[in-house]
Amino acid sequence: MLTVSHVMILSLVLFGIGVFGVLTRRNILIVLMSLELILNAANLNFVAFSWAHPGIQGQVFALFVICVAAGEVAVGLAILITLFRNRNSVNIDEFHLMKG
Amino acid sequence: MAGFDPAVFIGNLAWMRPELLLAGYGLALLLASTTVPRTAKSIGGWLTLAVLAAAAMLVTAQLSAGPDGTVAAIGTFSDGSGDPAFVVDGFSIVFKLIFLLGGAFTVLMSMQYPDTDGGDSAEFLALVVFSVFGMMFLASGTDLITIYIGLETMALAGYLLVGFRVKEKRANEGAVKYFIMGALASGILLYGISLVYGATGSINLYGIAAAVAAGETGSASFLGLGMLLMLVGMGFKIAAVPFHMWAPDAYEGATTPATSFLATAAKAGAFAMLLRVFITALGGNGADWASLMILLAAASMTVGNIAALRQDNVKRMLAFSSVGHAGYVLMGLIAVGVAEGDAAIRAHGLIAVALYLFVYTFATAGAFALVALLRKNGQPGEMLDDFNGLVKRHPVASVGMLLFLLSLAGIPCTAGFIGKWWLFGAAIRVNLTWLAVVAVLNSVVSLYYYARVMVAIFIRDGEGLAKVQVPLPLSAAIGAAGLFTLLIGVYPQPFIRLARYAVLMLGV
Amino acid sequence: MNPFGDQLLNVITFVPLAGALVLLLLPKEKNELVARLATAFAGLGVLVSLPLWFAWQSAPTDGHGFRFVFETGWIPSIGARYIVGVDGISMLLVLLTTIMGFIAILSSWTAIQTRVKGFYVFMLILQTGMLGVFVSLDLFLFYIFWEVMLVPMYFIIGIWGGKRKLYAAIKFFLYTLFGSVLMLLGIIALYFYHQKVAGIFTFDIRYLQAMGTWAGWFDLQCWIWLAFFLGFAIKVPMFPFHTWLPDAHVEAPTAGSVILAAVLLKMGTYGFVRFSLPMMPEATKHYLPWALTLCVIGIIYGAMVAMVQKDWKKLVAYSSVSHLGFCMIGIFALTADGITGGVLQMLNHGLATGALFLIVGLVYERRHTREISEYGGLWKVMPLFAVLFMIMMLSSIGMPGIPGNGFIGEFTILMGVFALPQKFWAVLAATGIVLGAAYMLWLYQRTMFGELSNEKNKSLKDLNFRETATLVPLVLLSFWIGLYPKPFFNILAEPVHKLVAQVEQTWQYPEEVSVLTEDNVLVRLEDLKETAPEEGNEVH
Amino acid sequence: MLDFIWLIPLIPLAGVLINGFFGRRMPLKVVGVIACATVLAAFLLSVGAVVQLAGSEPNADGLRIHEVGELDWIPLDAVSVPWEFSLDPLGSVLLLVVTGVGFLIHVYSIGYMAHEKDYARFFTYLNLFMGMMLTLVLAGNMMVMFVGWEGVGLCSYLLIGFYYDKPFDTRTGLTCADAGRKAFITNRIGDFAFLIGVLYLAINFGTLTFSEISEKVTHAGPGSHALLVGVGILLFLGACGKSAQIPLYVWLPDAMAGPTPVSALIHAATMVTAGVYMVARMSALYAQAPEAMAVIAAVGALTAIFAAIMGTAATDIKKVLAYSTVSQLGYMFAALGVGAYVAGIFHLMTHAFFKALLFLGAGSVIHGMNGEQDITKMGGLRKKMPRTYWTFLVATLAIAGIPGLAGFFSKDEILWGAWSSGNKMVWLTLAAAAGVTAFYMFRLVYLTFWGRFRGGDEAESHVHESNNLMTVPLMILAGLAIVGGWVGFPNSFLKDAPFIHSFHHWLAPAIADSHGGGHGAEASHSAGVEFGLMALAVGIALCGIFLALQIYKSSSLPQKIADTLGPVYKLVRNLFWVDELYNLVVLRPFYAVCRGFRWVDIHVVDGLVNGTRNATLGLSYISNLHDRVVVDGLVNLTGWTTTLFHRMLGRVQTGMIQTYLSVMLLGVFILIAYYTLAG
Repeated sequence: MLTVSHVMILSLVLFGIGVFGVLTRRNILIVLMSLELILNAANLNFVAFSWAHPGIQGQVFALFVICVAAGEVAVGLAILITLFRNRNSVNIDEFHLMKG
Repeated sequence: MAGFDPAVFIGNLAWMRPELLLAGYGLALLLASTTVPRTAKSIGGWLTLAVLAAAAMLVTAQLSAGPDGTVAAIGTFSDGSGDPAFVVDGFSIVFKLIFLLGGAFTVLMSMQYPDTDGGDSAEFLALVVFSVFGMMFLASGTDLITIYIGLETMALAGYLLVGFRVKEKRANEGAVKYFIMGALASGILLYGISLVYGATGSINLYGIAAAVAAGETGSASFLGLGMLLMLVGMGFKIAAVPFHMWAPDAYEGATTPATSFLATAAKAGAFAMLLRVFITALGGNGADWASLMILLAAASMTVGNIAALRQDNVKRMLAFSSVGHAGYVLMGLIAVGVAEGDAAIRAHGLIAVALYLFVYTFATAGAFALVALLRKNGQPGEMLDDFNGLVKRHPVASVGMLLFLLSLAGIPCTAGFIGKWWLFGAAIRVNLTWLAVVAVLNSVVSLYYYARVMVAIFIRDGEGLAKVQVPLPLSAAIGAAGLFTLLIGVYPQPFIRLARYAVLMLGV
Repeated sequence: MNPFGDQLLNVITFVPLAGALVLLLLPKEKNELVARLATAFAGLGVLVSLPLWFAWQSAPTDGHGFRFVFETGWIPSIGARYIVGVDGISMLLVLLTTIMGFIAILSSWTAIQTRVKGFYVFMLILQTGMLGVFVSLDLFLFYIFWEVMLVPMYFIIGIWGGKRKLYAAIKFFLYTLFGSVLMLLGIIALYFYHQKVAGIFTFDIRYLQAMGTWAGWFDLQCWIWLAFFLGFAIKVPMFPFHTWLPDAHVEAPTAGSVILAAVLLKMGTYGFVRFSLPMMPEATKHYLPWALTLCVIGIIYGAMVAMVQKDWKKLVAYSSVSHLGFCMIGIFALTADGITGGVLQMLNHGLATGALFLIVGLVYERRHTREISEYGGLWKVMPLFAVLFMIMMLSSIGMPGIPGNGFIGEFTILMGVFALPQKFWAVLAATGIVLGAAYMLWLYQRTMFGELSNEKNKSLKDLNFRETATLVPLVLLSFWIGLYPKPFFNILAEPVHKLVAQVEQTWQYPEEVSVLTEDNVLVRLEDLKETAPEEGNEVH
Repeated sequence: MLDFIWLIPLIPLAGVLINGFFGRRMPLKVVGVIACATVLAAFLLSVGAVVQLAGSEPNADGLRIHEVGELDWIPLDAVSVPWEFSLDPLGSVLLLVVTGVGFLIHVYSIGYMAHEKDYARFFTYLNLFMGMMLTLVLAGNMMVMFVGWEGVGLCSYLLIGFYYDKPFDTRTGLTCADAGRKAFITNRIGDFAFLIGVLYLAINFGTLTFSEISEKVTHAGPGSHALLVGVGILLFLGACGKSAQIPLYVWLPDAMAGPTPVSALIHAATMVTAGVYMVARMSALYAQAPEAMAVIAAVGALTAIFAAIMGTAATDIKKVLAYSTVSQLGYMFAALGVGAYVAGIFHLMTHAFFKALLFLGAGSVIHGMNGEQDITKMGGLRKKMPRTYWTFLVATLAIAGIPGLAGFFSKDEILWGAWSSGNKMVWLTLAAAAGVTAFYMFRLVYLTFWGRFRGGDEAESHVHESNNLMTVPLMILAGLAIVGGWVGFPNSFLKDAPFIHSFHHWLAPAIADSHGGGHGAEASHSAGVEFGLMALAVGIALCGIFLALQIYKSSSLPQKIADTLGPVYKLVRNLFWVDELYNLVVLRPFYAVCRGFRWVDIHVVDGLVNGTRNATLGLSYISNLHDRVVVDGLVNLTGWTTTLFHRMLGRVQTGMIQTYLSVMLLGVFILIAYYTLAG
């Protein structure tokens, strides 16, 4: 029987993979994808908890998150494009003009 | 679904007048940016200013809509379970005024950049307006969905503002850093929200509070972890150590008006969210989160101020200083959390936060206005050396800068002192004397680097640097910021009264 | 006698500020005009402060021993009020401030050649700040003045100072700020504790002093006392918090040094007299041995370090450390004589050391060096200068009769300290008299006596009229205090005896009147709730 | 006139103002006349006051005293000190001596200083000195006295350093200015003790007025005996400084750097006797503190002999006289110490006459020799300067104690006082000192006035007698040196003469009796002993004279004796190395400590401050360079972690943003850890 706990473990794994991806990937596109994973991990939680609790708040929240995530990716890609135009690279470790 | 009544809905919308105004205006700006001829755009800034002023008036009107015309009225939008999802209370009104103020300064400054590196100023203004719009939901939202949407609205506009100079490498880079880290932070925040939801079964702040009070929190560790992750997400937004590392780079990369916007309005927005969520929803667990915030506060003050000591780039320096200031402001929130039973102290803490954000907005926006002032011919004027001998080149602006720096350092006769007095008082009242000591020692440290700017302006010789011409919008910004900084320093009473409305959040 | 009525102190305090504003309007090329106008305003400051002295006896007190009290609301939300008033102690310090401020400005006519307007503006702002410190009867107001004058002083050192001006200026600023902010925490703690017990939020010093009679807050009192101590001791400066002083003095322009020595340092001692002693008598007594030890170390140590200085100004600066140790030990004797002597010595030190810095400034202006070894035999070329220097030096080393003011102070202090059961405090303090003579006479000998061997010194001009005019008032005042100090003793008797009674916790405070109306109290949540909207107002 | 005694010090001070402000613009003569006139006026007023005092009714204690003091000066809680002046017999003696001798020296100075550039400055100082000295003498309480006390010290400082740009002593490398400072500081050390004593008095008796102190200490009771002894010794230490007693005598020989009239006035006749005067003033206190008196007697006697011995080897004419002064002051203190107050004051007076005469004579010699002070370069001046010679000889005979002259009477009275009070050791020391005194004085006379001139022909031709302005005062003083002692004619002779012992009768009421010293009480039953002792003393003196004449008659004998004595001579010649000892034991360590403190101040006290600053800046430096240190470290750390992952996953990736993210995550973990551990 699938319980909330199982879903939670799945979401935690997803979250972990997402964070790990953000931390280790060179390519910003993949970093963006990892970020999506994190959001989806949260979504998974919302939906799962929505089972356990009365009301549909969790599911509604998940829907909102999906929308926002789309917006976020759009913005992210926009920024990425400007960067790529100037630097001809999407490798995250090449951007360290500013430091200190 | 408690039945949808269009009349009630429209009636409720009346409470959203300022938000609606901004949203409508923002959209109009976007449209205009593609259709209106370029020559007419020069009035865009002033128009935006007028709209922001109108929004502020609408917000203030809500304030005086109370039964006896003195205290804020409260309107709520209830969600399905009957708890409000959007409230208009004293707290939200005070913070909205701060956002609008920060936005107005940004607009004033952006008019110094009529070309904004060839970009379209109308888009810039639209982004500012949208971001402010998002913040307003942060201040008013009492439902985590509302808050999350508000946050993302604010943040997405913010990412774009940082990266607005699309041809500038540093801007691109800052935007990417800000975006990736911001996205991660909101992901973490979201995950935290989901855990809290799991623990309490509610995404409404009042619902969560009720569940916590009733002990129906399922696994307490869920709640704790969720709370912690939410704190991390919000800590990122206020740029508290150790989640501050984006701030210097984003501040440096962005155009100065955008930087000012991030440092003032965006920070205030994040604080509004922090206060609202933690006090309203998790007020019962005050001691828990306060103990975490104490760590953040002490670390922010110390790291922020110490890192700022040797910065030669004034924008970066102010970025680190803003990290330190976030630490100071946290003290007010900590006092609210620690003093669970004592209403007077909780009120003190809230007033302190609200007042300080006012004070800080004036001083920081003013300081960035000076940085914007020194930019000319496309050359950034943000290095310390660019300030050399400014007093000879423009005495009034120099005195203004002096006031802002002193205010940031918390020297009396400027607004900063009044703000610090409230914050330190809050810490002392809850017996966190050591934190107050850390704070005051940091304010001494901070004076060291503020003094470096003063030295550059007043003591060093600015041979070879041209006289500064101040365009009208900038002089308005500097003048207003300077005036208020001095005024609050000498006669703070009206502003304390204003900040006092923030306390109404507790009363609901 | 007093044309200003209860506005007198406001007029005194803000005349310099008004002068600064007027100066700001002048074109900056007109250096001469700026200097003269600034001097005129400072002179006006002296004139308007004279009613303090002449109308003193006839002025009514407010029941707490303060005269010329003016009060009005200010920040009701925190209970801070704008209250100014003086008792004998602060009245004398106000007069000292106006006079020394005038002299400092007068002495700068030729010394300051660059950015003249800014200099006088800062001097006048500084003047207002210092006066504000002495006249404030509201702790919040006091603190604002206390810190705000750091800024003009910082710039006076930083812009018009010597070679290491930046270092000295920032050191001065940070060091004193360090003490001040900790004191601020003390003030906050004191304020809230007072509210907790008395139920009213107030910064009114007259009410806060009544805390001295409260029992049961000894531990808190000690902490607050230490916070205040740090703030004041750094300002005084007491050993070992004195190291900012030599740097600041040496690098500051003459006028800055004069003001620093004559007035700024007095703010620290004044703070002890006005706050630490009456508000926290138990803690004062608790820490007394330590405080006295620091005073004695300061006296001897300051003098011995002064002994081997090669820099004229630094020598005088260290002598200040020693002399201020004397003031402080008098105050910490907690006897009427000791405190009277301490306050009197504050004036004397202001006159004498102020004059000594003027004197250094006068030769520095001529020779642009402060190295003692560069001088020698100046008596030959500058006899008038030498005589005035001699008189003020004698004042500084406590010569009785000529002019004798230093002696009056030292003797009074020693008398007060000697009343302590442990006689060794007085004996150790009195060694300062011998040491003081040693380094001062040596300085005098090395600069004024000896052969006029340095070629550059042979063409030095004696003082002109303006320069003489800066020193002569100080000489005359010194003789007055030295030969007939009775008026000063009379003025000091009342506040000092009150203070002693406060420290003994036998002082009867007048019945407290609630000066705060309901509205003035910080925030009462209940009030807010009451006026909060009804349920029906919610929109659904 | 008694009510106006406060005017007496003020008159010379008026002279200070006139000469001080306008002196440089006035003709020299006017300056001198003003200076002398003020002193003369003070003298006449003093005479008038003393005559009136003598005619006034004595009070219950038989004391004629007049006190003036209405004006409050230092009104303290513990003690209120008014500006208070008083005149009693003790003060009147000093008053007349100071104004009288002072006037003569002023007149002399007009001649002596005629060629000086800073003529006005000199007379300003001199008048200031007179004002201060008279304040000291007429003071009605200790504080007013202290004003004069310090004031004369200041004038002494200024006058010693009058030739401030000249070197003075080649042996020690002292300049005139150094000498002045040395005098002042040494005095201050004494004053330090004095002040402590005054504080004790004030705290315990609540008054500083002399008459009231006398009253109170007399009735103080045995409980305060220790206090009184302590105070007595402290006050005496003050006197030691002022009156150049062991251990604080070192300044007086160097004080000879000043112009000679100054040495005569200040360092012989008046100021240096202030200590004696003060101790006599406090006789009531010392009467209750015999231990303190014993100390005084011992110190006085020791000083008398030591200084006399040092005088035998000095070659500077003024230094010989300076040691002589120290020695004679020792006599006075010894007299006070054995309770023979009257004798002490008597000697003070006679000493003022003959020592002033000696100094003025020496000044005349120096003037005649055009500034030469070394007696080894003099000789045979008898013929060239007859007036100087004869007056000098009179003074020498007086100081040597030849019967009939002033010094004989006073010295004899002291010796008798010492003997009759049972202090035989004191007597012995003083008698020996008398012999040494006679020896060095005649050595001086011989080397200066007799024999052949040793300064070369060139110098000899310039030697001349001084003018009348200088010699007339000499002659007047010589007269005083002869007759001045007759007011103290011992009872034992001529029992019925009217002037017999009048000095004693005049002074006695002002002195509190302890042992009843002096001749009056016991003279009748021990006349025989007294005569014997007197003869013995005269004999010792004559031996000294004879020895001096014998030794210095030959030109080689002195050198031979010096060679024979070897180390002893060297010891005396170098003044027992006391200055060097003080230098080594006190001054050098003191300066070393001072320098040490300066080092500490810069490096430790301030070092802590700067250290904090540097540490903070350093911290910022670290965080500033966090790309190199912190971030790089984190990069490496991330690199290391990712390498770890790489091993697992076969991929390595890192970047700057990710460093930031790592920090952020690290923060999250820390928070979680803290939350779980603390919560």
